[in-house]
Amino acid sequence: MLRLPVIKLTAGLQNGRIPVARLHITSSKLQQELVEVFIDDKPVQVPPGTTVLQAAAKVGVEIPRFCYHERLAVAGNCRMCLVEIEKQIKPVAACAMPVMKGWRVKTNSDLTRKAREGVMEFLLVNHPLDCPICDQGGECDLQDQSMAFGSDRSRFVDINYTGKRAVEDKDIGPLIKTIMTRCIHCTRCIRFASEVAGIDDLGTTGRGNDMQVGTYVEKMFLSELSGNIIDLCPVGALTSKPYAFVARPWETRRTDSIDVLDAVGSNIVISHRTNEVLRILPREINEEWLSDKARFSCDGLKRQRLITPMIKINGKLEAVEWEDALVATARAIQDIAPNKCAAIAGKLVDAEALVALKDLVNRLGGEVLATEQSFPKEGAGIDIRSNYVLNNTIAAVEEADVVLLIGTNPRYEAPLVNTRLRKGYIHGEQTIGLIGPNVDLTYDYEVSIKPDNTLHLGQSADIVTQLRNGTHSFSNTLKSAKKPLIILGVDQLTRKDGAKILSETQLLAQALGENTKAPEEWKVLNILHTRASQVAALDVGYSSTVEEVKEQQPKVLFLLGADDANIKREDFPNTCIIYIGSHGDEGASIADVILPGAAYTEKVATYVNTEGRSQQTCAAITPPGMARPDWKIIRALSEICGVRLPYDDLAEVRSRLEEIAPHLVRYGVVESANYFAQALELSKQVPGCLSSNPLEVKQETLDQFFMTDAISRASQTMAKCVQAVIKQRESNL
Amino acid sequence: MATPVTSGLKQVKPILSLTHIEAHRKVITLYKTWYRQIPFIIYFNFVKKANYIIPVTKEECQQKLREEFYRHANVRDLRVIDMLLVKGQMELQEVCAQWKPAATLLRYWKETEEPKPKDFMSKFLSGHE
Amino acid sequence: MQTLYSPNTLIIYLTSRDFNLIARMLEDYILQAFLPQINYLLYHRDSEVDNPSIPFEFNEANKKRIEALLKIYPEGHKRGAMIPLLDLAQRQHGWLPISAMHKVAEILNVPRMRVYEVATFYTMFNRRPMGKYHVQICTCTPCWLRDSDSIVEAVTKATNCKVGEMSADKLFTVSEVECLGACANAPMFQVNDDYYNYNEDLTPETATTIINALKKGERPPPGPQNSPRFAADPASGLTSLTSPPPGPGFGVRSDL
Amino acid sequence: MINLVLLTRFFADSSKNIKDSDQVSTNAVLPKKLTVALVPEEVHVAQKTRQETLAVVRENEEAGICSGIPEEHIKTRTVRIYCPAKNAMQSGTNNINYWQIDFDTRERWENPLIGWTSTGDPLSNLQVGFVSKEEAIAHCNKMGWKYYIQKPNVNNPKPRSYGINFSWNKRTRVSTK
Repeated sequence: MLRLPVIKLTAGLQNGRIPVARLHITSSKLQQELVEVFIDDKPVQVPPGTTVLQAAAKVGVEIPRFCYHERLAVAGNCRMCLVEIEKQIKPVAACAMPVMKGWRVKTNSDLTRKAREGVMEFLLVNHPLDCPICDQGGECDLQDQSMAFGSDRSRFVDINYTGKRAVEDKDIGPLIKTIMTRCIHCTRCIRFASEVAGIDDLGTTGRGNDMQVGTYVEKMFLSELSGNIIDLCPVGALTSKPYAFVARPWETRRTDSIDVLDAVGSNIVISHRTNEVLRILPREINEEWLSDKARFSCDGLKRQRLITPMIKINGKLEAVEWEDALVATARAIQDIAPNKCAAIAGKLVDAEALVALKDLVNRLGGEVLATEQSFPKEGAGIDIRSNYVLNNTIAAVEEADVVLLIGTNPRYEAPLVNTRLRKGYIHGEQTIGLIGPNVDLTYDYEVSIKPDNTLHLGQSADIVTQLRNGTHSFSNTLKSAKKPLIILGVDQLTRKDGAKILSETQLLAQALGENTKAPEEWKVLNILHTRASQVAALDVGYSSTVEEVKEQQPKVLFLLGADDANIKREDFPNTCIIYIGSHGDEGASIADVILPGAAYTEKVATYVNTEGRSQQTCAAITPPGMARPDWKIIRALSEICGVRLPYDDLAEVRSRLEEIAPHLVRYGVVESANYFAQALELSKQVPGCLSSNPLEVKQETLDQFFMTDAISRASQTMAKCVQAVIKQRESNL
Repeated sequence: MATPVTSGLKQVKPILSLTHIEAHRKVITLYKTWYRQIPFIIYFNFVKKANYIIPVTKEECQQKLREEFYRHANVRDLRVIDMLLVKGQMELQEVCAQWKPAATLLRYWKETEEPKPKDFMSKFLSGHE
Repeated sequence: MQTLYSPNTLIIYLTSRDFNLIARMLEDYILQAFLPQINYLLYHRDSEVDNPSIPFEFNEANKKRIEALLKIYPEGHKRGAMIPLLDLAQRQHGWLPISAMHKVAEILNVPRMRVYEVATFYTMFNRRPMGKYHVQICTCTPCWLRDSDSIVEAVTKATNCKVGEMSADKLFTVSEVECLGACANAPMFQVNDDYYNYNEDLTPETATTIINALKKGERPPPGPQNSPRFAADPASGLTSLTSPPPGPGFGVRSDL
Repeated sequence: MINLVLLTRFFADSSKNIKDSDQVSTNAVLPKKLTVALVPEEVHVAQKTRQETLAVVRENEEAGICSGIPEEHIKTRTVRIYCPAKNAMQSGTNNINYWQIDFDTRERWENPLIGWTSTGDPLSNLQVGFVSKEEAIAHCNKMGWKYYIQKPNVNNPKPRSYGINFSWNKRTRVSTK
């Protein structure tokens, strides 16, 4: 969008954002090696090897570019970043040229402008003038830069015989719409596909004027990160299919929020208009990437929604008013015997609701608070936090030199963690080993751990023990690592021998941690979660399992958005099931009372991601119909039941959160776990042995990635993706 | 979320008054002006023909005037007092010049919108927020 | 057609006959402009003769060649052998089907797209079925000035095959190409991609003769067809270098 | 300038004009034509002196009550102080390096008349930009709003090099453009 900045700051921005200023740590030793260059006569000290473009960014001078992207390799093919350098005959491409001592770069001289205007003219010769029907219009780099460097009239007169260049559109799947005539061949999408997504399906075919970007064969670009090429495309060649012709960027409001469809807690921007979420974009903290599920499942927020409270009357759910629903619920709860009340929390639940429900159930005399996933209780279990978070933080994953993945498929369980691993693999020469099924992680992992002899060996849990004993071929690699990292999939903890796997992994991590010379903060043991609510639930004390709830046979069972708990009505013949949640899914179908809750775009709520970082969503829109934020429902219910919870507004709930676990309201901060040693001691006492069952992961292929929770199951776009993946699999390309 | 309270003083450009005494005097003056103007606001006038014909008595007006002034009785900030003075002045002008419609003037006595619920349960049942 | 010159603009008065003429010219032009695009699609569409389920395998001789070729390239840069391998595949199969590209990708362990990119970039990789003889007629400026249009006409007539297409008997594929580097002997064409200088100094008649000879399975002698000269010698006899070159020491001071 | 005009009105009001007006006109509180020129010379000088003199006030101002915003919205709303995120769709960063405040979301709906967005929230469209966080905080304090600060994401890209595309024996060489 071309608009004047509200406040345009000059160099030396004060707000801590400063894109490139923090690029280089300038220790006193390095200081001497810095090169001084002058950007528009402003002196700047940069380390040798810095490109002109980055040096200019350091003093707040923005050089126009199309092909350069700071997260991708330098291509240098658009030539838009040409700048004049004093005493150089020709303009140079700022994105690719390293600075030399004493260079005086002129980013706004006549030569520079002329060069940019020339490039722009060539680009526009072959670019259609269809901005009015182009979805990129209003947030298009080409549009913006043509305002600055474009000519007001065209010299293109070839319309009579060859006409304007036109390229056939490609079908690359249900998410990305292509209008290839608009392509300016910046190759950002190709570089993203091969460097970050690890799917080399995009490329350039042909040559010269006939060159086109595409897949050559009729193949879809199916990646769990495919949506990012929409963002990357500086023109409207790649646009979002579900968002096509929906809105213009200036009509929408943007709300910064957090994604909850996986446990990474990616930062997102929700674009919305008239109480409707239109699209979701990433924010820069996740390296500007976002998984397709987080990006495209937002149409699921409009479908299958629970919009009124419902009560089961004569075996049929009827829509009722809030008063009736609350009274009916209260009647069921009335005079409940102690410990006849239980709760199961689902995937997408926020910490506020978890705490409110915990308080309510406790006041009603219940003790059993379960999450859908079960965790071992032997040893330290989940009493010690280091046993269930990704201790080493996501950003540090790429720094590791040897990574051992145990029973996890990060590519689909946490796509943005996987991009970090891939980055480490490509740029840092990371060695990666995997114990588990032979899945495609987009990078090569250690063959010796892959099923080289038998499938059983590669998937068996006792490889962990072998690695510790040094009997496995990979253990030498692990032991010589400077920064080893173990990522344990959370699914493995839910196995019967979960406690044993955890304790074995802890012992291995301990052994490696002692061995290595990694800094003190380096944590070897990491657990990768798949559910956004899980860490917060464990933090506030949801320690029971669904099995325990089944055994207990409570009189009243709260399902707080629990759609994946794998429970049936027959399991609870005499229980009043109260479902609080946003979507009519598994949980709602077996409920006696349904209280409609808000989805994550509709409430200000706290989530804790897999690394233990608490973050809050911001409400972009209001809940549909009579739906209310979940904690308010619980609070209202408590008042009707006569056990009023002592908080009336969000600030008060949050102070209750703070009482239980102070880190929950320290937003944006990773609360690092401690007591590794104690956890280890306790884990040594874990009885039993490892089962011989192979380690399984739930999401092995791409079609299993798209629909994993109530929101994405309600999304039509995600359903189309699954179909597309299956179709692609049948094709032999 | 807490709003830090600082107790320091600072020098600023004044709007109207330099000291609290001066501001106080101006408030009293404004009050008196309003007070004296009330009869002219609500009674029919033969010279100008048109005036507010509204179903309130002089006493009610005076009561309302007191209320409105006492509402800001605890304001201590000099410049805020001045701004309120200016606003009061503007309001007076609007009323005297009859720029303000009678219905709008009547909103001093009755708000047209329904009062919003205050406690948690009624807020919850009535809708969002 | 009358042409008048005004000070600033060229004004052309057209008759209806001219209109037809121009329309035809334009038609040709448009056809020519789009021919390469129509025939050399920059994307793949499955067809009966070209689809990924048709297997492709290098023959034994070529496998040995591949081994030798791969040895040339250092570890980590084996993809450098892509063009030689694609060339081998093309020679073996006559043209380059998609399965051959896949095979090359497999051998070099690169993504298939990287092979497609190379194969589409170079015009000498033919990604469609080709006739036994690929007649490439140069229509670049020098040849065109020496009336290559008549050669095109003669060849298309003799082969019964339009430019850019393959003849029904699968003997010929005729294509117009850019400069083949034999401008001194213009006009010329090249038959098959072994670059032995066939058939320069053509006339429509000699072109027809060559095509007919090829039809019979003969291999007419390459080189200039019409004139007795050798290769690119001047047509009217040598104007320089007519005498034997002087030996060493020629023109050098005697005392040296 | 506005202050000056207001002042003149005020001086006129508070003088004996009012008493006169009681007798002659209902509308005499404010003389119809009042210009600076009518103000006596000494008043004019006094005004000037006043404007040059500084008044002493407390540091924490309470400007909220004279902002015209309904009291409910001053007391119940929460302000978010944040740095606007870069639009992921574009590469330009020139218009994001500032701090902004906005309010929590209240209900919005589509107006059936013409399809535009309606809201009952007077602060729905209020977004104010600031050079620094401190200024934003000061403004919120002044207006009496509760606020919280959303930490900006620190962008920390690595230096890029063109030469790395051709580096020897890197895994980048396995598959890349």
